[in-house]
Amino acid sequence: MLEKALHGSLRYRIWIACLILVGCAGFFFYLRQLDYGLGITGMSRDVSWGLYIAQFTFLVGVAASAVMLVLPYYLHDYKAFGKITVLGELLAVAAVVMCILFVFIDLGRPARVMNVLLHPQPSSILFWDMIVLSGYLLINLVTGWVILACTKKEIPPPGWIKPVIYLSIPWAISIHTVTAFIYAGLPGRSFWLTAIMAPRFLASAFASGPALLILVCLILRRWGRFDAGEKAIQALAKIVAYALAASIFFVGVEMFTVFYSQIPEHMHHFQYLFMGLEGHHNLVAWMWIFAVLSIAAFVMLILPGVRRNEVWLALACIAVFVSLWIEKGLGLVITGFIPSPLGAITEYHPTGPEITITLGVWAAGFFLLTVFYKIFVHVRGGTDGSPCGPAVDKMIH
Amino acid sequence: MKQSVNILLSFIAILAIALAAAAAGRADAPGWFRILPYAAFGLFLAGFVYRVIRWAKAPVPFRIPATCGQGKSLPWIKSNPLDNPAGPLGAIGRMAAEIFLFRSLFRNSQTEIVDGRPVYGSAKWLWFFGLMFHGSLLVVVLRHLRFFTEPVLPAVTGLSALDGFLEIGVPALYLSDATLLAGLAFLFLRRAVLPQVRYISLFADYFALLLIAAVAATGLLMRHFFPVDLNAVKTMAMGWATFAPVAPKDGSVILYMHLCFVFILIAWLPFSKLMHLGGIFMSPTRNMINNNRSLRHINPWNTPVKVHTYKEYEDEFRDKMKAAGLPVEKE
Amino acid sequence: MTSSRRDFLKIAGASALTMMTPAIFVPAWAKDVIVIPPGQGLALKKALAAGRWAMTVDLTKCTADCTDCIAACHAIHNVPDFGNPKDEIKWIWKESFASVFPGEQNAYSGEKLQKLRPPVFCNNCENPPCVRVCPTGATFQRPDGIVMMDYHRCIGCRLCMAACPYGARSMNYRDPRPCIAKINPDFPTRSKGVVEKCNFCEERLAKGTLPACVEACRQKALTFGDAENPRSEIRRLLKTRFSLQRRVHLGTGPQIYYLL
Amino acid sequence: MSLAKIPKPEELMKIGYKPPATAWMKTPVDFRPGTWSYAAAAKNLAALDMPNPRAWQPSDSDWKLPENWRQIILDGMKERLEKYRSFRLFMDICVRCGACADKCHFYIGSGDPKNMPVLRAELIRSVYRRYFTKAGMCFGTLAGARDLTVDVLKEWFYYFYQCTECRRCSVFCPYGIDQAEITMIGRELLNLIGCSINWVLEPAANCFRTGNHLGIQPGGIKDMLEFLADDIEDRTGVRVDVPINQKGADILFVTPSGDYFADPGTYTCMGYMMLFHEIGLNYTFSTYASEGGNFGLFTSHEMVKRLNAKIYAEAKRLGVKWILGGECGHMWRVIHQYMDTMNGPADFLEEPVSPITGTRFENARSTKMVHIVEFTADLIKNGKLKLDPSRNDHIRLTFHDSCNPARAMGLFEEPRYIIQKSCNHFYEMAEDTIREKTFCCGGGAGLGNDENMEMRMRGGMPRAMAVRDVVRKHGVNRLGCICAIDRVTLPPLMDYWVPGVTVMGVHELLANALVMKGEKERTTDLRGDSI
Amino acid sequence: MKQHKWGLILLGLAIFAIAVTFPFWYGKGKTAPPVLSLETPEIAGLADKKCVEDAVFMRANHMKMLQAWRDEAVREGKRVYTANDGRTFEKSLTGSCLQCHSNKEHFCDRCHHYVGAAPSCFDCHIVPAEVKK
Repeated sequence: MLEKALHGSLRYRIWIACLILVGCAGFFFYLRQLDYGLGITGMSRDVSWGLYIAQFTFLVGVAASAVMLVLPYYLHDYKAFGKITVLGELLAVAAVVMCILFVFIDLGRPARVMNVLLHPQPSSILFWDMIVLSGYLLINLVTGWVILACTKKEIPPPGWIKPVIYLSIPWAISIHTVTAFIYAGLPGRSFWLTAIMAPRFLASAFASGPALLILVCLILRRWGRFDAGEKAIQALAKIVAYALAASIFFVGVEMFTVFYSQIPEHMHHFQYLFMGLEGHHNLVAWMWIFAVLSIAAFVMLILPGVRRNEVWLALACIAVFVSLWIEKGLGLVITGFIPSPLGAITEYHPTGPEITITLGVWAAGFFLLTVFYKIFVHVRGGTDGSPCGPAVDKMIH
Repeated sequence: MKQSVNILLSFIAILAIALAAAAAGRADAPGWFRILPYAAFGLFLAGFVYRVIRWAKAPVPFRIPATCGQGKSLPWIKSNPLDNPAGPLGAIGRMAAEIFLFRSLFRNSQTEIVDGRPVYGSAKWLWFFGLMFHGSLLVVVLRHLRFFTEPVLPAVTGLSALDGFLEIGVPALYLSDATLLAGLAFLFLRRAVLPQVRYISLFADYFALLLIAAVAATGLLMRHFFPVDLNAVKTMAMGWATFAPVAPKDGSVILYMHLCFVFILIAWLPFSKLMHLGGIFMSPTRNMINNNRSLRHINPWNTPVKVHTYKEYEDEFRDKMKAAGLPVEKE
Repeated sequence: MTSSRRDFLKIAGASALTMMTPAIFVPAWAKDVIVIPPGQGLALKKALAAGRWAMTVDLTKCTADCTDCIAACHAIHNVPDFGNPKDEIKWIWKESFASVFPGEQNAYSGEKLQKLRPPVFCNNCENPPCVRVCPTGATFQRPDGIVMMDYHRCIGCRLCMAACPYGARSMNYRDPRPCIAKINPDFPTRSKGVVEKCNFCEERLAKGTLPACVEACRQKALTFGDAENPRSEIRRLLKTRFSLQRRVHLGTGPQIYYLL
Repeated sequence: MSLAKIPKPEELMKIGYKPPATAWMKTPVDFRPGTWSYAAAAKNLAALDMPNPRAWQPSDSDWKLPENWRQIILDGMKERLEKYRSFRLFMDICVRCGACADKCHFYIGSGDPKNMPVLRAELIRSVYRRYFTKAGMCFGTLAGARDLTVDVLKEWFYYFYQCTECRRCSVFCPYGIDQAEITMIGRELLNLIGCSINWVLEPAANCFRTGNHLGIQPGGIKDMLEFLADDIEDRTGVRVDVPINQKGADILFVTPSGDYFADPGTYTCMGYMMLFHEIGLNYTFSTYASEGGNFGLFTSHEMVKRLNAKIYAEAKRLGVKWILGGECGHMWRVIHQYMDTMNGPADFLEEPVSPITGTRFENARSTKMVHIVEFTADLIKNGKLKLDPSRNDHIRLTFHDSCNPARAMGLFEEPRYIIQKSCNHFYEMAEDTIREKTFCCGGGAGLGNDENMEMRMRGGMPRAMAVRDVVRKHGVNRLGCICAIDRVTLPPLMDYWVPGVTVMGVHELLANALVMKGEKERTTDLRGDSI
Repeated sequence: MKQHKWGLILLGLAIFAIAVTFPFWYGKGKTAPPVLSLETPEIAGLADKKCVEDAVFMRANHMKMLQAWRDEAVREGKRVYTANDGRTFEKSLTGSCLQCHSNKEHFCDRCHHYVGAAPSCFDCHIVPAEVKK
């Protein structure tokens, strides 16, 4: 099936070329980083994690979101998702690959990455995160690919795939929970030291992932010869709406606890985020964009009339994705380090190379995603029975 | 099972070579190892050239490319220059894709009967592991140039550094060693386990895989478990390269085994199916241009044949032709 | 396991059957992490040993503007000076009292407290979060309490930096070697990409000398010793003096005691 | 007739892919009725001056071989090893990876391991190793070598006449090993001692004498073509000319004789005639070169050349400018890959230029023979034809790529272009079964006879099942093709596996849609079915 | 069209032959194998010129031994190595090995360069002689 990704329309080829270009730029700067060290990034002694780990955190959520398709379809027999569960699984694969890449490029000594396996430390959450992430990658790759292959062959999927799919449901929860535990279990970082870290992660995951899926479905419907079905898209939109509501609620809960208790150590981080602290307000504008976008998106999604409008839906989904990216991909990780345990405020400014490398990884992920979806659309298009006349027309210019 | 005998025999053959090498190592090998490398390499080179010349001597009387894509015909029809080359560039591209990317194997599918109908599934494992095995083998061979060049070529150093990028152990595990063995394991298991492939497999098929596996395994053992004095190994190798062979000093049994397997491999290669290394370049269905109708292909032995001429034909049917009102040459 | 590895070297060295020893079929890189049984280690005759190493810092003796301990430590450990705070590496440094002991000062604290610049370093915690989170065991705790960095094994994930509530750890964001003023050949430099921190001068303890900072302090403000030995000087000090530990409520069990 | 003898489709579908317990060298061939073709009649061997004419059948235990048959074969092998690089190379470089195994329609349909292309080739490779390689001479079975015995010879006969030379395996082989080449040499060797099948040699003998496979004499051809012209007039109200053996015509038209003598080929032939009339082409049929097909291809390279020589000879005699070829599969393999080399150069002809559109057929510059779908596609592209695709609305078509135009020429888009312009309901079959991966009809290479019917149905099964899928999915009722053998072998295949699907040539489809000058209002298609 | 394409085939064969005989004609290997210099004051001062273990073993195994030393010294705090003949050494590259072999360039590097080995030890560990320079 892989060969299907080698051919495509001009638009497809341009898109792929762009992704490869960005990927290559990222790779070039990664080589520079390998040569110079992580000092090429904006990370510092105080803010020792930056864009890379933040993207990782955000994308674990995107990956986990596949469960929002699998669960209704396989546990509750929600038929409308039948056509697109594979999309969710393949999205999870691409997202997990990006996660792994982001962790890898964040390593100071990438050549030693195998030490995690050679000297496993069960007390380390990162060790468990590696296990759940690679397991999740495998599960989704296998289920997505096997179901796709069976669709192409027009045969029912093999019996053993069902238990694997069921396994993927708790597994999806686990990847985000374990990732949240990386942060939530650190004694000195009061910003992360909260029991609702995992629920917060899950809530935002179930909003951002399906939002991306809706966007993909809208794109495929318009340009990709594949219609996921209005019912499926609307159901997804409702999932996004309520997950987003939960996500906003959780942030509110955190703020209440922090500001009503008035414990300075806990308050400082939120003050830095939303108001600025001691003249430092790098993230303030971003966070207010997050606040406005997420609430606006929630309103749009909760109103049936607006939600059913394709354009508004797309806008709302973009707003969800962007706002949660700000919240997870910028705010959550970086703010944990500001102020530092010694009360110092060191601002973090990602550098050009760092941003390029980050974009490069995103490009790699989207490359994978595009390839998967190209194959998906081909297989679906091939079996859904569209007459092949127009296809022939396209081949003859 | 009759076919299992071949597997058993090839294991025995490998074991016998290992024992012979061990014995040779004990019995003061130096003399041996002064002649053997040249003999093996000579056989390899001469055999290879001989086989290729032998093929080349047989002409290609007809132009028989197998076309796997739209041919070049009318200008407004998009042709597929790689799978159906219309010119030398296309043919070169096709060969390159075949040799470096295993293009044809990439097409592989798997047929099975499900619910009373044949279905064709994607089956790229053979392609994947085949490519992995061959690519790793190439890297391994190139890496060994460090023993044959002084000073070591920078490219070889770079390749080794890249290959040992993941710092697993000291000395670092070469990834190509691992992928080579993984590829071999796949190919061997596939041959031994799939009933159809086992049915068609000959002794030589298993032997070839096991021989290369033995080379790789002894190499790995030497690098990671029974270290040898690399200085002495290189001195020995450079001795060969400069035609001033010196016996390996303090050579270990494993080194002798490794060398023996290598010698047998390269000496046997030209006379075995491993000659597909050279043969693929010569395959007429792949390396020919599909320009049959636009450029005449010459058959050097275009033997004359007896044909039925129009004259003979008209002589037989003239009356009937006339009766039907068809024109004839001779009234 | 440990002794078998030493045997390997012995046997292998002695035997002409170099290549045929089955004992070495276990690759060195496949060995498990070795758990050191208590009471072992430090076999050198002159080595200093303890049940739990700890240090006291007498803030009444430590003067705010003195940096002898820092200079000695950084020189002996090849700590580079990159000249910018972003990539900075530091094993010991000085902070304001408020930063070191958040919550221990109040609006009416006297000038004496406000003026203090206590030296801070790795607390070599009894219950170190950095060891807990390290995915490779590059950071580990010795039986004598020293929290060690194995620079050979660190992958540079910096999870320990996030976990440390004291900001004691530094990352080599770039190659440190060119920025080391004077290299001490007896201690390795680090390579780019690994994390480092104060190690209680375990390499000096092994040779029977006290930590460099302790030796360097002209005010004799630093006392180093075995906290598990009731007759040790450090225990005497802790018994008689009022002491503070940094952020002790986090349960990390810091082993630097600040005497007031 | 033999349809009754072969098992029901459900029975046939029970295919076991588990290889037998005995090694293949020790598993003798079983001449089971329905799976092999009758031996060539003595008269046909004699008519073609071929050796050892006699009365025999493969099921006989005594094949009445010449005394020194082994020597003849080995000498023949030696000669061919020196004459064909392909043969020597393909004997040497196979690594038995098995990628070709499940690509062969006969293996898929029968499960007989010797129908895996790799093993089919090993049948002859084992003998090659025994007599032509040192390893085989020394180590025998261990080196995969074996003696040439009568049993081996029977195996050769059974399996080389159970290969349709479709080249599908070659597409997947990492070294491009082409089983068709090996089968062709294998058949040549068998022919050296008079072991051939009648369904190949009878058409070949006919063709040699009368110019066409069916042995139709000049008058018969004229009658048939006139009859088709009558039919055309009946359907369309237009009377078309039937130029035969006309000197001074611009173009010689050569098509398989099946097109004017057997349904449904006749409709395709009507299509050609209507098209040529409509565009006013100055062309001629020939009775001497009245056959495009060439059963020499299924006999020997020498026979290919003997039968093919007539086309250029006739073109020269009639003084045409160039040659146009009808829809046929193996005919085009011969014309595309052999004709110019064997019987060229055709320097007495002009480079083909369409007299209607002025298009120069660059790709046929040397051979001077143009494929009719290339010619027609060019006409449509240049707007020279008025087509009403709605006249084909009763047809729901799928298209079968014939092996030879697919894998020897790469002729994929031209027929599809014509189809797409001529009808509104066109559905492709599964992608693994079309274009270069197309499946054989099961009856090519001279195996399309009735006594071999079970094997034909087995070999055609993958093709038929792919048709069945589009029948179920899109209600397809018509199978298009551009091959005369297909038009003969596919109808029984469809009747057996997918009843209700009929077979047509692409030019029949075109002619249905072709709006002709002065035609009456059409109420039926060429077959007389109302539209 | 050309028939045999001898030109192409012979060219291919020539390229092949040149490629596989590369070590023979590359020819730079005439240099003698490196002589590892043992001429350091420390070694000269040794009564018994013997390495930690015997030289044959050290040549093949020193990297593994150093790795074992490394782990035992750093991770287990076991810093004394008792050699096969009973002598004891500190498990230290700088403290033991490089004390005798203070001429890294003429000892370590020569051989490492010769066999194309690129150990990363010296990225961190320091050759005392080099610092003094």
